[in-house]
Amino acid sequence: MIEVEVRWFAAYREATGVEAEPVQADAATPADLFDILRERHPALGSRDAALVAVNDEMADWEIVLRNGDTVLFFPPVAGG
Amino acid sequence: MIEVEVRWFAAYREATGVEAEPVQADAATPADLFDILRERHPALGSRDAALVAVNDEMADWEIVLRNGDTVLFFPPVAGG
Amino acid sequence: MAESLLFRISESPIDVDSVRSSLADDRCGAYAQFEGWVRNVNEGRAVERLEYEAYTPLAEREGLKILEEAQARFGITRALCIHRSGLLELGDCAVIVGVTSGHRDAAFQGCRYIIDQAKVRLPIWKKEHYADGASEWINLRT
Amino acid sequence: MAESLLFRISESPIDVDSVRSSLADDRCGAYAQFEGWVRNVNEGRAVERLEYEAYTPLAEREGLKILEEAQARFGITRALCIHRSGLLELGDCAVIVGVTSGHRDAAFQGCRYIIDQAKVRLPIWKKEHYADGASEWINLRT
Repeated sequence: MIEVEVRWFAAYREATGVEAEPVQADAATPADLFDILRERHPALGSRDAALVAVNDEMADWEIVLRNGDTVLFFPPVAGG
Repeated sequence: MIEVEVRWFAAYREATGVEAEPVQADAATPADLFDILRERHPALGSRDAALVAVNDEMADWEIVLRNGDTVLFFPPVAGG
Repeated sequence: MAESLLFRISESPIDVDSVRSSLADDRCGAYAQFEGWVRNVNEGRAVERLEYEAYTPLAEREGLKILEEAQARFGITRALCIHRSGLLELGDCAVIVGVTSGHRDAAFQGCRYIIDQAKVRLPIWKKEHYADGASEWINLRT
Repeated sequence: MAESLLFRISESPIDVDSVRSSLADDRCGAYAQFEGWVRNVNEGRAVERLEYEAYTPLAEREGLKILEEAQARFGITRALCIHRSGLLELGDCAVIVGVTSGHRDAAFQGCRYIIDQAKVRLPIWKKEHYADGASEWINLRT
């Protein structure tokens, strides 16, 4: 079980209805964490093409999270 | 034998020392004409990459010249 | 030279003339500039205005990385990119890229690389507001 | 539209800002601009100023053809090209190309096509004046 701060941006903020939330979860990686939070916020949809940052650094979905991390979930960008 | 007006530009004007000259020559085409005039102005050099216009239209080196034509000889352009 | 590359998120209108003049450089024979403008239609829907949301700390850091990559790959001399955040009206400049180099090949390639990468890698999102009152986050990658 | 394409030889300095603003268009999401600047060195020689000689009637006619070709090939919306003639100092803008289109692919490709063709097809010649007092007509094609 870890404790992290989660921040949602753009379409994700509108899907979850919150800008930031403290989360306690049994999540080893950002990928785990997103999947767990999708149960709480079903409007999130899949994380295809989404990006994640940890403590203001772009991160891999499979890195190991630590207590106190801030996890930023970025919906897919416009691309055009 | 045809009578044409010849105009020289940029490096060609400096090589010939004239901007324009009336020419009587036994030349069927701009290519013929240039080769004949190179004898008069040896500093002209080859016409590789040079362009020619007749009566203000870009022209092929092998078109047939007519009396009264104005023939513009353009040295190679900078390209860069 | 650190000052030869600059990436910024701007909440206020982009001063296009100053972008170009800030890049003036006697060593450079070529300058390429790209701008993205807010257009009045997207995929058939009449657009009235746009909204960009950026996560500035990371966008500026990642944006600078893109400029550094362009310099390493193409040997450009200087590059500047400014991307808007906030509300934009039709015709507004949403993003500008300016690149200088000795010759034009590098300037074109560097400019293209920067805008292409910026569009897919930066935490910047676009919301379109339509003439019919609806609005939508735009996402071309899914 | 005839007014959507414009090619000019200019004996006076190019007003860069007005080039861009004259192309503003709500239908266009992309604007690409290229400029050739007078640089202080060419192939190792210190350049002090440049001189462009143009045969204007034909350069403007052939220049417009290039713009029409770019519009036909790439579907660009508007294009403008101005090339200087006369004496230019270091840093001066010798040529500018501005292109608008719906999306950036066409804008980049059209802009590149126009400058590449302009460099090889137009009756415009460049003479470099060097710091050592010498001068030379430049000709990269032979």
